[in-house]
Amino acid sequence: MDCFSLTGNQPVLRAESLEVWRGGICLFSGLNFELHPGQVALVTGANGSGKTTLLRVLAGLTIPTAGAATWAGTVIQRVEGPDRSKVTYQGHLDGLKKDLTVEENLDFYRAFWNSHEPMDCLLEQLRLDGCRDRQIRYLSAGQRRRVALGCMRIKPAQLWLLDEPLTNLDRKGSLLVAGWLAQHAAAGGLAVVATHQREHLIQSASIEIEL
Amino acid sequence: MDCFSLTGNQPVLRAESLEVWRGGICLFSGLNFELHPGQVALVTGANGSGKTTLLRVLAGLTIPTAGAATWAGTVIQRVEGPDRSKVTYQGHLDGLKKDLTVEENLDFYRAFWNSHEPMDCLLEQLRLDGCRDRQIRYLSAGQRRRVALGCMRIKPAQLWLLDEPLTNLDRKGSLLVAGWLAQHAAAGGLAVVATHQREHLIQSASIEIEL
Amino acid sequence: MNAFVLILQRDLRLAFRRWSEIATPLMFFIIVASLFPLASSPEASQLRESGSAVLWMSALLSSLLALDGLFRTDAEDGSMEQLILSPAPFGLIVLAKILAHWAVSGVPLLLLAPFLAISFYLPLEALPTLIIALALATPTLSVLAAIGAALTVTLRGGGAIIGLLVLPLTGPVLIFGTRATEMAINGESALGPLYLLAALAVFAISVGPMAASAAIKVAME
Amino acid sequence: MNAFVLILQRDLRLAFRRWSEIATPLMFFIIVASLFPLASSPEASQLRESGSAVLWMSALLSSLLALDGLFRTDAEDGSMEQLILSPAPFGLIVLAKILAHWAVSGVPLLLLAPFLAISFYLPLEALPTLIIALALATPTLSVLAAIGAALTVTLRGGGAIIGLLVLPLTGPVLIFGTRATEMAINGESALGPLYLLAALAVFAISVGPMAASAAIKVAME
Amino acid sequence: MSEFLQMGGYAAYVWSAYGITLIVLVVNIWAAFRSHTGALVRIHHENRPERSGRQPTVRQIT
Amino acid sequence: MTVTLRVRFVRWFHQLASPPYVYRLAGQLAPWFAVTAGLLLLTGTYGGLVLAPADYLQGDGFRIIYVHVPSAYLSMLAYIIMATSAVVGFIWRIKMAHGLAVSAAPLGASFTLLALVTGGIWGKPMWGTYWQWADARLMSELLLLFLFAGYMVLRASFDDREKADRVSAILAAVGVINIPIIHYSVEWWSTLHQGPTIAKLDQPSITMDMLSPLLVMILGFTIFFAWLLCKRLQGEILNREGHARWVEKLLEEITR
Ligand code: HEM
Ligand SMILES: Nc1ncnc2c1ncn2[C@@H]1O[C@H](COP(=O)(O)OP(=O)(O)OP(=O)(O)O)[C@@H](O)[C@H]1O
Ligand SMILES: Nc1ncnc2c1ncn2[C@@H]1O[C@H](COP(=O)(O)OP(=O)(O)OP(=O)(O)O)[C@@H](O)[C@H]1O
Ligand SMILES: [Mg+2]
Ligand SMILES: [Mg+2]
Repeated sequence: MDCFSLTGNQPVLRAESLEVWRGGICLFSGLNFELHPGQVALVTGANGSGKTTLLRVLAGLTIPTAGAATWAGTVIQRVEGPDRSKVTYQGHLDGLKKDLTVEENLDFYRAFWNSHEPMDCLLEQLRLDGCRDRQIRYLSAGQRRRVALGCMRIKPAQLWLLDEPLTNLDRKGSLLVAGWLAQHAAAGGLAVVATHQREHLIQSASIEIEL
Repeated sequence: MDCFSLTGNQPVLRAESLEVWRGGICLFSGLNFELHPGQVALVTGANGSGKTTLLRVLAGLTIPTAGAATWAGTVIQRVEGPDRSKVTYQGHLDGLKKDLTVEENLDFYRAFWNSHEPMDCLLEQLRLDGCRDRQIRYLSAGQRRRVALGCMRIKPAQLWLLDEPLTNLDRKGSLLVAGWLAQHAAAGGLAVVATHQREHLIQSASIEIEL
Repeated sequence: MNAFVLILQRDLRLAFRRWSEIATPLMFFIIVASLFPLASSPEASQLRESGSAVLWMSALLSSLLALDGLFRTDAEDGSMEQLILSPAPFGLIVLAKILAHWAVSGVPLLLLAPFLAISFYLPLEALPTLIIALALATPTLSVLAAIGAALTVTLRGGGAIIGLLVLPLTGPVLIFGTRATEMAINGESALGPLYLLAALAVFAISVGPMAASAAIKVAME
Repeated sequence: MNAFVLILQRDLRLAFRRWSEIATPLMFFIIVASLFPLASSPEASQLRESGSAVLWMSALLSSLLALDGLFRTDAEDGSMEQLILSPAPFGLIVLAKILAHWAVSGVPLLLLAPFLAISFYLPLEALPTLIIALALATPTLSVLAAIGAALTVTLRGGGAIIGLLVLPLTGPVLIFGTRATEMAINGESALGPLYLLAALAVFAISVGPMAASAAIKVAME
Repeated sequence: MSEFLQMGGYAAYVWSAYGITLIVLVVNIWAAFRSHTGALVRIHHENRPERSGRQPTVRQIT
Repeated sequence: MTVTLRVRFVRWFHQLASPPYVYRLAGQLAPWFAVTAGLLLLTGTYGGLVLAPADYLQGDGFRIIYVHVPSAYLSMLAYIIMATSAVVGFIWRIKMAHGLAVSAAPLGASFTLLALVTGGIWGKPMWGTYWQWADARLMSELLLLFLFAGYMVLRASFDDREKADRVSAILAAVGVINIPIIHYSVEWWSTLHQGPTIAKLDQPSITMDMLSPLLVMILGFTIFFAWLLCKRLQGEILNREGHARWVEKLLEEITR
């Protein structure tokens, strides 16, 4: 992992009295937190408490009802140009093309994010070497999730927004993701991770946001 | 839970040297097991080891390359008529109509399975009372899974085939499913459950099949 | 039987939940049929000549168009597996789905056809034959389209490939249908082709759902 | 620019991966255009009269048909979010997707049109005009269809609704296109309608992708 | 001979029909042989898949 | 007697489902078919072009009949063979039957194309046009071409061969409805196309010296078709069997 060029200790991701309403119900309000480089935030809460919604707000995909999320001082939706490639978002859906092979999917995102990370090592980590030339539609649920995580990992972003990354993963997969998070944090990265498997990720986390 | 009309201790679900090949690779071969009334089998294994495939074979949705799965002596694919309603299958997909409300989806399956279970209590258990009239497309991932489990639960089947039922569920949801399984086994039911969260379900299980 | 009614009910409800889905094939039908005179020269004699052809073509297209999702949505959200695993015969369930589709695409088309026929200056005496022919042909078209949809249920872009598979099968229906219309326009009795249309319909309805259900089961395997 | 090329490349590869998808709109075009004469009376003079109308109608339909999945597949598998979050301007990405679609649906149609025109007994002198008119019209049709697809990206049954939203917009294209063909058939110079078609194309390509990308962003929110 | 070739004025039609028939037959022969030898060559170059029948374990939990 | 016959039949039926047997059988039959087809086609062509007298109405133009009718008839036969064997394969799960269906498809498509082209060429001098849209026989023959194409496209869109076999078998079976329509369309509607000519042998509408080359050509085309069907079937069997032991052995023999 290379270190990100960042100015020391200043907060980089900040939520200022965020509030989101959905269908006449307030999911959360007055949510404030700051995330500094090297910190991982865990978002927990019951089903339907608004974890996914929060992550989408932080990614700039959803506009909050009130308050704002800022990235290095800029309101997230207004982040434009190369700064956008500093954020990566992995939702419940995997963003893979079912008709392309594992390698083609990864290649596409690698070129799309302008990344130069070597792929072989990544595929080995994900234990996908055997499926390299298999189309996504023939993969098992967990294998798909692994490919999606690979696409996420290949983007050289400083802020990771991960929505239940451990879904469908086996034990080794969960350990891999926990390891990645620790590594990312150590290199000065930030992450906001929504999960129901708190026990697997709490070691790498420094903030917990309970919705 | 009512007891199922079954003759004592004889094995009801039996796999005889099952073998499945996919794309030139043997997923598993020589798989033998018997499941008696009141027993729950846990299927574990790494991603892509064939858990989903095994469950589909047991449901009669996939034809094994060799060997056979039998239900009370009949090869599963040949089970016809009312006997089919003795088996329920819940896969990675939820089988819900996104444009119908929670209640409409449940109502449909209730009528479809000829079930007379009361629904209010079920909705309360699943903590879905608030979402009753909300369309599935507006639900969170975990809420959808709860509705799907409700549809599964409403079918008065003796054999449950569940593929990673705990996906996207919060802690209370996992406890609920574990409780259901114990209850089902106590009433003489059978279940085969594929999961990566072994620790949540191992209490209710009596056989573990590791692929 | 219970399953039949339930599926019919559910599919109709889903269709009405998005009313646009019912309105669209109709609008399509109307727009095609009214754009056509715009695109060709507008003389009455000419219009009458191509009128029945346009009517049949757009009936065919609009009944094919809406069909892409008939089984695909069920397959993609996992309901199809539940339907396959039901104790009711799967062919019956498929028949219910086809019937629901016909009710929202075929029936309104039958109701609209006379107005279009008149606007194309078809003779009034030909109307009853035209409507009977359409009433006999649209169920067959729906069944054929359903077979196409079933064959391609797990294929990406199946929507497009359906056309290739189904259009050749619809050839006979179109041949007999237009023949009947033509004979009626010329004032002859069109009983011959109408009988053939009826025979095709009976054959399609009795065999089609079985073929479609077998195709779905294999494709979902 | 990089993103533009990548998306173009990926979409083309996806289309070629299932070569049937490229073949199908074409087959559709051929089948419609050859079934039509079957359904109408067979005299050559007649065929020439409605020939250009049929050509245009089936060009329109086949370019609309393939478009249902243009954005929907991306939206449903989660790639759309990744594309929205990319540093490249989203309008550019949408333009690349439209271009890829046109390359696999519009271009082969242009190549086939002359043969069909000949089989409908259109005069040879009219061919160049016909092809230029189609070349100018199909990109506009693709852009229009893309706007429709964008508006309905998260709605179910969008495939059918696209026709509803977009068909009226295609009116001008069809009018100018058939006018140009007719003038060419009559031996007149068709420059007027061709200029208008070109203007429509320029307008559609410059404004369309922006409109479509805005619609997608709102729909995905 | 030239009378034979002229086919009573129908030369263009008759000879083109027979010519096209010949072409179709020859192409068919070529394609059929290629499909056979092609399969042989493909199999020859492929390496044989190894049969790795993993034996699942079934454990009773007490 | 009947028992031994039945036993023999059952054994034969089982052998027919066994790939190595079929492969060998096809390999043994092919050369015989090739030689017979060649001889028949040569004599038929000579008979048709030279021996047969010119038609009193159509002159020498009628000689196209010797390629048109055999290819038209073969297009239908090929479809029937394809559909039947696909259905047999579907019901009894016989791989070889599916292989036969797959092999028949491209051959059938090419003969359909040939029937269309030769018919069109013949139509120009006879009807004054290459193609007549509204003629039901011409139209249904064109649809037959599309059916063959649809069958092949559908197969190509599946990656799993067995799934492709079973799904495309359903399409092939449904498409059979087109065959009687091709055949009877000329009787149902008086159209441009010729009515039945050969079938009415009792009141010959065609003289014997015209008819016999036609029969020879029809037989020749059929055996030609059988020959190529054997070759294609062999290829298809290899595609399906992959690295079965007997294929490996065969490869060793060939490479040695
Ligand atoms: C594109 C044009 C044509 C097509 C697609 C076509 C198609 C066919 C087909 C499919 C058959 C076989 C019917 C059956 O066995 O049931 C056939 C038979 C035949 N065709 Fe054509 N045909 C065409 C043009 C012509 C022309 C121009 C002639 C002669 C003037 C002709 C003469 C015949 C004859 C004599 C038979 C044998 C009929 C019988 O004995 O049943 N065809 N044609
Ligand atoms: N249009 C709407 N009308 C009513 N409620 C809505 C609407 N859209 C979303 N909601 C509600 O908003 C909440 C969305 O929550 P979100 O998807 O963020 O949950 P989550 O914390 O990610 O849950 P999970 O753990 O299940 O993924 C859900 O409770 C959902 O029912
Ligand atoms: N056509 C194919 N070609 C090659 N491999 C295939 C094909 N179809 C399926 N597979 C492989 O078969 C396996 C299917 O496994 P299955 O979906 O049963 O796994 P699983 O145990 O449920 O995994 P998970 O825990 O990820 O859900 C995967 O390894 C997949 O890659
Ligand atoms: Mg969520
Ligand atoms: Mg699985």
